[in-house]
Amino acid sequence: MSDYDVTFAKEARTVTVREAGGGLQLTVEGHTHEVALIPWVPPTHFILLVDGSSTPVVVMRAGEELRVTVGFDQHRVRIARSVPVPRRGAGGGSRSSEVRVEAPMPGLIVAVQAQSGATIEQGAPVVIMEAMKMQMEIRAPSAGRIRSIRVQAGQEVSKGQVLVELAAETTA
Amino acid sequence: MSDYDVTFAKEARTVTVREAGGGLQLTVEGHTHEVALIPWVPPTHFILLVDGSSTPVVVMRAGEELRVTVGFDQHRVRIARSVPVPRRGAGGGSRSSEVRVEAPMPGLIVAVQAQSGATIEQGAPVVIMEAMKMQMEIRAPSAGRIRSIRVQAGQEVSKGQVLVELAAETTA
Amino acid sequence: MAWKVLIANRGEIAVRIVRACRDLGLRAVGVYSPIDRRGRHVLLADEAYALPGDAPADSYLNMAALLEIARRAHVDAVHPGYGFLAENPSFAAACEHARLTFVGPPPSVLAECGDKVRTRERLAAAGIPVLPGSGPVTDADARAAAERIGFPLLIKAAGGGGGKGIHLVRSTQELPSALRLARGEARTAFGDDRVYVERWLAGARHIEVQVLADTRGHVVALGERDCSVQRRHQKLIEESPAPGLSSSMRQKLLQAAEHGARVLGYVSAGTFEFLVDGDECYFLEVNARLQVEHPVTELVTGVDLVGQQFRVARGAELEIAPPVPVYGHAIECRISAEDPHDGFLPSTGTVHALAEPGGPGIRVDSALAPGIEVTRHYDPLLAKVIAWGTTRAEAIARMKRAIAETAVGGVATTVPFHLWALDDAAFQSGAYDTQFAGRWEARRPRGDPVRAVLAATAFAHMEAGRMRLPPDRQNGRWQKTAREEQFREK
Amino acid sequence: MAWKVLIANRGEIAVRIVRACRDLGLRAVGVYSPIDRRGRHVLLADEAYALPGDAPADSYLNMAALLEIARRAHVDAVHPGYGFLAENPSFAAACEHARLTFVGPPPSVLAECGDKVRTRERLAAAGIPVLPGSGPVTDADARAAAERIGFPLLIKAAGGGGGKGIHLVRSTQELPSALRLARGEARTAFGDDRVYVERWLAGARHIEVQVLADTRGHVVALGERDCSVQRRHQKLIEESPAPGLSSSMRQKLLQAAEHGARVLGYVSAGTFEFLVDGDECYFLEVNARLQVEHPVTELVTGVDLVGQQFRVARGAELEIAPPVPVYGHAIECRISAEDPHDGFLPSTGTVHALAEPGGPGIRVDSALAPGIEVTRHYDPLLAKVIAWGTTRAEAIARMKRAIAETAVGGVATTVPFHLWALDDAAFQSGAYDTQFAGRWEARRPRGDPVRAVLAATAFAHMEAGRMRLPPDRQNGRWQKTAREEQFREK
Repeated sequence: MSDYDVTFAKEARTVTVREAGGGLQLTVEGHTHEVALIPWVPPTHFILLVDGSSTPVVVMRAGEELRVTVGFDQHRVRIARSVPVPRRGAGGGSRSSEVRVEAPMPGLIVAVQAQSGATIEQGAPVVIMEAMKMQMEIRAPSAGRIRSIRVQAGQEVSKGQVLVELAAETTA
Repeated sequence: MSDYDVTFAKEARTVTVREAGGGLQLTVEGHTHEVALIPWVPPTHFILLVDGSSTPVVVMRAGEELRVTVGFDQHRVRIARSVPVPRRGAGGGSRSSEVRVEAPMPGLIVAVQAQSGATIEQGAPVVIMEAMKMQMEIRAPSAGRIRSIRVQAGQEVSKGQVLVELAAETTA
Repeated sequence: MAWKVLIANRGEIAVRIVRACRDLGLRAVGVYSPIDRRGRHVLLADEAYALPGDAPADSYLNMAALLEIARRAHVDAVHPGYGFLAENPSFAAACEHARLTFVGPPPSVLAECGDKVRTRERLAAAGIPVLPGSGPVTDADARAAAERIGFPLLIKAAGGGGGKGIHLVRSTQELPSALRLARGEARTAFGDDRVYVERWLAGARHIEVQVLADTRGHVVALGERDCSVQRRHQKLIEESPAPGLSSSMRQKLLQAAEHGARVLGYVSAGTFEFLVDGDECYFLEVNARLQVEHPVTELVTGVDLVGQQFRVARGAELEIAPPVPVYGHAIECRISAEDPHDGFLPSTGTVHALAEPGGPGIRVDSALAPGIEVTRHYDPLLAKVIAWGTTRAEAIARMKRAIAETAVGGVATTVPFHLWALDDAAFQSGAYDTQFAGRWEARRPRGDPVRAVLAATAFAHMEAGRMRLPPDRQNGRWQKTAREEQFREK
Repeated sequence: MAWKVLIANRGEIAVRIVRACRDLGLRAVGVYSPIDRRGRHVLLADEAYALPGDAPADSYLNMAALLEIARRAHVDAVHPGYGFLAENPSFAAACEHARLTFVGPPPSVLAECGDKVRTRERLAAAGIPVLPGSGPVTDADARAAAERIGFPLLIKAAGGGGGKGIHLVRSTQELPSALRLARGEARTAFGDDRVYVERWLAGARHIEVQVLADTRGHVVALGERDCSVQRRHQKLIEESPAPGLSSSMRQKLLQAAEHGARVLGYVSAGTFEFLVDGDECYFLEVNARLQVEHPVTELVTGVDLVGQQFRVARGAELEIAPPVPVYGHAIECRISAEDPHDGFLPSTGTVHALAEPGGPGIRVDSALAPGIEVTRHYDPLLAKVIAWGTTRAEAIARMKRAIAETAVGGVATTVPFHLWALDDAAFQSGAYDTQFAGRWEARRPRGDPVRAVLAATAFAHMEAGRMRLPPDRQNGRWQKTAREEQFREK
């Protein structure tokens, strides 16, 4: 028997898992379900059986989060084994005035438009990226001074990679 | 560089293999070909590239034989590394008067019709097998005396498994 | 609440019926034997329940277990597919008794069509020509019946179709073992070992007519199918329209089928089988079920036959009326786990990987998925490839292309037979009959044997090189190396 | 000797053209960049040759390398597919110069259609309504052109289509970055950074007409397609016939397209694009190539468009004449490597495994195979699912079923968007326009969140249990455990 802390839609619940026969018994909010997660198309697609009823689901890990797609809905779920973990707001207000501008997709850096040390406005383009024949301007999320530029034109970056560090003008 | 003795359609040839770049150079009967065998649908289906030209092939191992299907033709090929192996006729006339009746397919033994010690005619049914809703009588390949019955009704057998041993009436 | 349908079958036909349920907004309930638990029909169904054993008698012929699942899952209807219990009047009656709608003909019609001799007599009385045959016979009666009817003749299972339990008999001596095998197969396939005897015409064409009938007296014939490409009475290729059939013969067959369906009070989808021998045609029997080859009719008529079965089962009127127009030409090739290079004997094993065709004009009805087991317990049919073209030549060209794209990794299939047949001049001309498939044995090789030598040598060389890798499951070895290849060479 | 065709493309369209070659008895020669070497188009081609690099400029835009391969392989003709060099008059001219038949319009027609302003003027002069727009503009001229034409407007690439290099501009301030991005994309996609400006009508429908024309002056329109479901000017869903289009508007569009094709001296397959706004329609441009969405036209007309392209290229007459009858309804959903839950941004990675749909009414045109890499270099389109039904409702029902059966293991795709769109009341009613896809962001959740919690917990629990297994490649882990699951549980 194992307990998991499951945080979903900003609410934490405890889910108890028991292994029974070929499947799992999951108890959440007082209800117990017979559950099986059958690999369908690895590594991401499963058939979820809940009390005999079947639903295709997609589960992908994105850092500490699981992204679970059921039908066309995607749910972001944080999950940890019984020992409570400190809650971190999902992308919520860091107190630091340092802002990291990350690549929203994997791709190629076409051009870097920001200059180190320069002061820029919120929304100013800092980098142009390209992937799959689509180009995209990555813009400054807030006004501030460019602390460092971490990429150069012609470089490949992965999704989430830090492109530019910005000392934001704190308005707080 | 490796040499292989390749026996095909009762004729033995030597094929020389050289590894070159990403592919292979095969020399047979004085002609050298650039060859690659690209896995297509494992474990049996490949794309054979010969001098840039592409053909789907199916290669299956059946005992010491490779069964190579190109288009609708199947070729049975025996192959061994340079050290010559003693030739064995493909199913050809054993001199022994002992005949082993083998299962021609995997399946279930439905009934055994031969009796140990009995003398039977050529073509007499010895066993009835079933697979995929098809039943089949396995018949004696020659007249003789049943030496031993190696299966019983209700038993599963694999392809090639010995069902009955027969002391054949040698007509030679 | 959506109607809930128990699909009392497995394999590609269970997948087909799940798809029909989805298209109509019905809820699909699957069943599975232990070995089928990862089957495509199980993964696609809305709910799925286990059956106790693998043998047909324990699983898809297990009426008690099926009815118990129907009760537990609160289903409204049962679709039997083809084979197994599809033509079993007791099962249909048991469904009715349990207040479940049986998606097929009513028990009385199943009983009537199951009594082949009675059906033949009724249709003969209605003016439709028939071949001489017997009713269900004991082994003792079979000889007299055979001598009255004449050789060659067929022993056929009374309890179902699909080529199971059919054996050709050319002389009195062959009779006992044919009876024995036919009864054995019929028992396994349909749980019913009754057989009967029927005259056989070598060199005739096997042509059948698809009919649909509703409970309100509407009957419609949806064109014919030529199913003459058979091996061991198992159909391998079917097409519609039948090539080279005169329009007068076509009309005669369609009218005979519509007339016959009315005479029998037929309801749901069914097939009237005929032998066509020159200018003569003979009614053989009614297949009182959806058939394997129904997609060729769907492709040329645009009608969803399973959808219409559900309509009829709910008491609604058919949405179509005769004459049904036919567009273009459709051909089906059955991909079965039988090795054409080894006497078409069953091939079993694990399907490691697969390639299925696609593109213009191609429909695939398949139960294949990586990892499934092909076992001796069930029919060897794995998938059907169906090609449509504006002309027969276009349909054949597309089918050739599609079959060349079809690969089942780890199990021998009928693919090489289809490559040969589609390329054969007699097939291409349309002038073929039920003897056609026998010519496979006498085929001449086409390929270049040097390629086989090169492929074998490259294979042996690669295999020798791989031996240095950590040992793996015998069957999994190539799968593993294939994947490593992909990663390594990037 | 069979004609030999170089297919100067990749992905699903290269597979489509290989299939056309097979169907017509032509020999297909593929090309591949290093990362595409295990691509489905490579495995299916009769011959395949390597291109020097992955970037489009080094591979599928690399004229010198392509012409050199054509020479070495002794090909007779070149089919460019769509995108890349398909609409590049210099490439078509270079093929002609090398005595290769270019399967597409002649260079003069490509040049004409590439000059969007000239085309628009010629068609306006022929009585066809057009939207205001500019010719190719420098950055300096663009502002004046924009102010003359009015906002909102589109910046569009002059050198090709397919939604590449199109940016919506609502005000003067947005102009500079839109110009920059559009030129950058156009350079990568077509090797040509010319752009022009065109008025944009929000809330209109994007309707296009497929035409075929031969070298003997025959022109035929093959019905229309509604392509209004777009996101970032990339089409996501296309269908034919266009729902809710009055028959008078349909006639008007078909006639305008046939008339326009005659005016331009058009040859081969091409598409005339229109915006339809209430009772008004405006010609936009000619797409002088085979289009991604050509299968919907093939399914409702039965015509093999690629086959007809080859016929025309060989100088033969079209086999069809207007009016072309249309049977039933067809819809296409594009399965692209874009994550609808992440702003439709590109998703890259390895396709570990996949499930493709099948069954009644479903055609799949796919470049997917286990082990292929989805990279940033090329278009995100992986596969197309095309559904046919006798009615639009039947086609939608079948498409919903097929999309639910579609899974690409390891890469995020547009599948969830399609599940939403096909279930949306506005889509189902047919009353949708180019704004439709924007409503995805505002959708309301449908599913049961408890299932997500249960799935996540079961996943985490299984993952924790698996950690005891020997470590494997990060990406391969689930693939491995999935396979072990299958073996273990038998």
